[in-house]
Amino acid sequence: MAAGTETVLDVENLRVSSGARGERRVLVRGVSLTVGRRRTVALVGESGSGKTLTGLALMGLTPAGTAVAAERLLVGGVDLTRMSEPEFARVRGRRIAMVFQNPMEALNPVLRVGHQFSQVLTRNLGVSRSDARDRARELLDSVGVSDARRRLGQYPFEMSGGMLQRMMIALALAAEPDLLVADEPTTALDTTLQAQVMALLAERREDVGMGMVLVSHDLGLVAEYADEVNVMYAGRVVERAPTREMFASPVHPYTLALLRTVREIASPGTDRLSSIPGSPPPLDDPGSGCAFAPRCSFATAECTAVVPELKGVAEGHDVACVRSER
Amino acid sequence: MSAVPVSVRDATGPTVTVPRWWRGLSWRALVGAGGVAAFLVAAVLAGAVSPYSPDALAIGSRLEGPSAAHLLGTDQLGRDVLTRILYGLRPSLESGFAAIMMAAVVGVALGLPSGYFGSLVDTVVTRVLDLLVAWPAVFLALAIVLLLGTGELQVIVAIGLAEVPVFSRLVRSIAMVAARSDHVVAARAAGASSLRIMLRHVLPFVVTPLVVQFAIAAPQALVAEASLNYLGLGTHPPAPSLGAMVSEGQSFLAYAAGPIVFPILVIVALVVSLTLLADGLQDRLDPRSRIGAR
Amino acid sequence: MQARRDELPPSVDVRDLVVQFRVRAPGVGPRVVVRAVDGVSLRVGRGATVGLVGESGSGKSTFGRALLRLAPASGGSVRIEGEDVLGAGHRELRALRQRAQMVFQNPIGSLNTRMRVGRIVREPLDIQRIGDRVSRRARVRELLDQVGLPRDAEGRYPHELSGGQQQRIALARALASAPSLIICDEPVAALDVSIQAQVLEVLKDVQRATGVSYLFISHDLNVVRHLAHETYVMYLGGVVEHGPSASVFASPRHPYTRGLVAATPVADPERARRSPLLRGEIPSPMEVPPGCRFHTRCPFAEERCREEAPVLGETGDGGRVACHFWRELPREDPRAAPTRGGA
Amino acid sequence: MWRFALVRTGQLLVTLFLASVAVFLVIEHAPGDPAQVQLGLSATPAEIAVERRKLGLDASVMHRYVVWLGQALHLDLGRSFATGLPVTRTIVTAFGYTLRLDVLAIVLGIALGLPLGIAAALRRGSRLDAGISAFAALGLSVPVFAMGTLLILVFAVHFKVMPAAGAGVPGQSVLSSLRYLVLPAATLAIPFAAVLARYLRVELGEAMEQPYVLTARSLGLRRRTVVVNAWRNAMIPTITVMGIQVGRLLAGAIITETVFSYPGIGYLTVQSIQSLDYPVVEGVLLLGAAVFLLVMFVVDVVIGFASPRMRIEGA
Repeated sequence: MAAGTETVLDVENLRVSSGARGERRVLVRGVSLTVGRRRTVALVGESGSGKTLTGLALMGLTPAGTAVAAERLLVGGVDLTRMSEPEFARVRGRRIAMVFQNPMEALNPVLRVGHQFSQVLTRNLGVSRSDARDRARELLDSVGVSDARRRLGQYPFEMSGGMLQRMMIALALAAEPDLLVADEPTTALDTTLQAQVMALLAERREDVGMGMVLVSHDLGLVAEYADEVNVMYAGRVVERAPTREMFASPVHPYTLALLRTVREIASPGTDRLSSIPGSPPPLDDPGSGCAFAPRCSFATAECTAVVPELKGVAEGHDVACVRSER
Repeated sequence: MSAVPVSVRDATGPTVTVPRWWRGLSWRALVGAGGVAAFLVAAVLAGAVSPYSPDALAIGSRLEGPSAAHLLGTDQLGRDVLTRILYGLRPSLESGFAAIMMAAVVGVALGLPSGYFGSLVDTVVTRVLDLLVAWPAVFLALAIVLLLGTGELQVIVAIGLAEVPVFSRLVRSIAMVAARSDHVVAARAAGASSLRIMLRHVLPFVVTPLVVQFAIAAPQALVAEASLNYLGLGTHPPAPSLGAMVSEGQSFLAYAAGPIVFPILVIVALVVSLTLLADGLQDRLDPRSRIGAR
Repeated sequence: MQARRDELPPSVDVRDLVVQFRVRAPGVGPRVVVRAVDGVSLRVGRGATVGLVGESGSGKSTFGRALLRLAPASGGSVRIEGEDVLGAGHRELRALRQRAQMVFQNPIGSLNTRMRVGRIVREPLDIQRIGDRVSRRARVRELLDQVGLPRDAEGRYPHELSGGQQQRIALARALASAPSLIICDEPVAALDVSIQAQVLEVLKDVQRATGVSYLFISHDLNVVRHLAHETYVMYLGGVVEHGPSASVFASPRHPYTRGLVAATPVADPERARRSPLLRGEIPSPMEVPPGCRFHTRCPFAEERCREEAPVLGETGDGGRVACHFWRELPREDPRAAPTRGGA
Repeated sequence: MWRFALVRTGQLLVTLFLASVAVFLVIEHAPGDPAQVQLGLSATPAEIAVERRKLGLDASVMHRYVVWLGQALHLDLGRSFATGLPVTRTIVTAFGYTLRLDVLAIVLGIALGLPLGIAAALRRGSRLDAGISAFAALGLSVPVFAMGTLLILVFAVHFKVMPAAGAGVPGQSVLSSLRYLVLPAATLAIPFAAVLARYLRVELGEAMEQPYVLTARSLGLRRRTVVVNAWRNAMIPTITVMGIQVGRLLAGAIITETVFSYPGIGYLTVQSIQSLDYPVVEGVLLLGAAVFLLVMFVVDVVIGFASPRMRIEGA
């Protein structure tokens, strides 16, 4: 974290588990993050790495039957760990907000968009309904939606995915939150729209002055838009570094292999792709020791014996691998 | 040939052991299954269990309360209520099962091509079914009785016909989705005929929902059977049936409740058992459980 | 080998293919004719991999399906190994379908989950009555080997296997009738990167071993560039650019291709941040703009573009482009093009 | 949307027409000669032949259908064999009774089913949910005739607080006529409420698991707002089911009215069939189909207007 920036998210040892007390299964195993104002921290990983669950846990929105625990969870300096659900609800949309993967499903299909804006604005900004209408138009303008009056009278199914994601961003940022969790915000969109939406998010981040947690499977996206990258595997962060450092000198074998694969696919000259054998373990059963060991070409007996801790290898660069400890 | 590295985990893959069929069935489903089984056994063994004939009159002992000789008492004609209930279970179970079987068979025969081919076939089938749905089931039954007279077979046809649209629509909706899914496109691309695709690539996906629907329809059919018998449209007296017992006993309600209350309890117990079983099956087989409402 | 291949008719030769649907839209309104594919010509030589890229709504998937008459073609011609597909009768079509097969995006959705893997792979052999029981069994083993699936996969159900393995099953099934062409419709889009690489390698291995050709339909430029020898770019039912993959992606001519390339992320924070070159979104296929179909989103559009549809013309270096002004457009790296996005 | 309503109206008319053909054919092929029924068993064949001509039974089937339909459209369905009264008047009187009964049943059913369903959906998996589900399952498991008989047994025979049968005498006070309605209406309302509660529990429960609920929560909306929003989605399918239930009340009425000897349409139907009173049978079957189809039609149109997607894009 660069010195001098104000911290908007400070989470320490976040754990998510599911199931009844007797057979509790741990899904997210101790994630710690710090996000500064006007900074973007990425959580990258493949499907089933626990990255989305981590994002939801920050919002207090994990599915029914799951439990979230953390040593510390501060958003904009406010402690969220001891909040009741109604108290947490007042924080959501005001201090912390979220943008989801599929804009086509994110808004209520039977309510006009304008009505949904009105509900959110009257609640989070404390404005009257008529003021909410004016605010909604300003907000749509800020996310590049023209013809706001007509749009607000429409239903979600009358709009394209790109338009809906802009609407969603406007709603999430209406109360200028301290932190935005963006969960695969462009995955459901076409490539040309991805660039538009990411540019919008970056621009709004500056204007609103918020911090951002970018949850994504796309290393390319992360390389361009994140300041810091956390690579997740089987419910743990296995490597954390400033973006440039991560892409220039990755240390964890998983990060190494992933980056190599992505780059080889992107460069036409490669004759044979060096793929990672096998597939990731189920989130609730990562095996003993390092979860990546069965797929790791450097794995030794030690790897299956102990779970490696995140340890610093350089300024702001932490790795959870026994090899890096020497 | 295989130059692709296959790791240990990849070779084994995430193994999923296919569970024994009852694992995951809730206790409610098991209670339901037990109840249904008990009633089946009782109906089959009616003759062996009971010392009386269902039609044996005993004018001297009419409308008696429960006693050691008559565990559930006697009715207005002095017949043993328990015996009549046991024998009365037979037409209920038979007709109910036969009616749903008929509905399922006709439903598949209509729904499968309707959903798979769509267009004209679908339009014709849908129109025909609309006509069936135009009347509530009892009206349909009344029309059939009007045409064919009263009797068990008529009851079966009436209930079966009323249930056909439910089954057909269910099969149609699944067939429609399946017909557009990639695995059917792949089969077509491989040159498979429509018949082959319907039987091998669509029908297997219908089976589970069909079983669930069968279970949902069973208690409904039973209720319908009892109701038609109550209206006097089913079995001919003096043959025992649960519905008829209630209607016959109603005039004597002021004097003895037994001949009515016991058959009702049996019907309710049977229907509840079937419902529990259906709910259990639905939860087990169909994660997105829905109520089969028509 | 190479010389003989050239003499044979191409795996697939498509001329001016038109696919249109009559859609009742919206709702019970009047029927509208939607031209999902509007006069597309494309050729896949023997043993070649041809990429077909475009966004959703470009008609690329419909095009792929129409080649096997899985979508209704209403004009043009399709020849698989020189034989006419669109005019073929039932029997001939069945035989032709042996020579071209498909692999789909969603692996589990394209497999009949009620069948064991062995039967899934064997089914094309059963349908086409290729070989006897014993030889079919042997062939299934061989196919599973070829796509790198373990032997014991034969007796498993698809859902017991991982996504990458499921896609291998689909590939093995497609290979069963020894086709000359496999149409791959977004075959790796649903897979994680580490699994993508596995499947791409299998595709390449299979091609080396069998000489099968691929029509590789994808929205992922990186994957297409990696795999395809030449690439077609589709927009709203028409081809806007075509050429050797290397030149199409390194120096795109059409503004749309430039936009696509500019929008494709690169895992390198040192490269300049991409800017959204293209405005807005792809219009509905029910409302294809007149003139150049791309003019509504083109940053360089002029009056002529709104009125006159450009034809796909030779660029002189092996490529073709459908743009009136491709020669006059600024030549710098599209990544640096400074255009502000907006809706 | 208007186009949809128009198309749907056309469908309604076609189905009604087909239904009338079906009714006519059923009566046509029913055993028993109306002329014979009219004159009694002692009639000679010659007398029957004369009567047949008088009743118009000697004309072709097509001809008779057209005549019959023409009369039916003029609300002339002939006279009851049993009472000699015009069928239309008999049916209208009976329908009045049934309407009163059904309306009360619907009101009771909604008043009971709606809150139970919502409570169960919002407390899924709780004891309350289990209790409500058990009540609903039981309400659906007890056949209507059994429910009616049990209610009579308890409230009329045992406690003697309600009348066991009939609709009272003409000209009685509203309150006393209401007393006759309570038990049959309750008989119909309980399964109605059970279906409604069960359906709502599933639909609202499912709506609460939709992504838009997660979005609404992420935006900090109050739980009440979130539930109301989800409820608007759940209501659309629920209206359909309620419509079907309303249509089915007519069928339920046949049994309920028989149990309570209540002089409505259902009682009339059973009576007329048992006495082979064909003109009345024709009338009630036609009315049954018309009412049922009309209810379904109204439901479709209501859904059309309630669902924005249908309203804007059509079907």
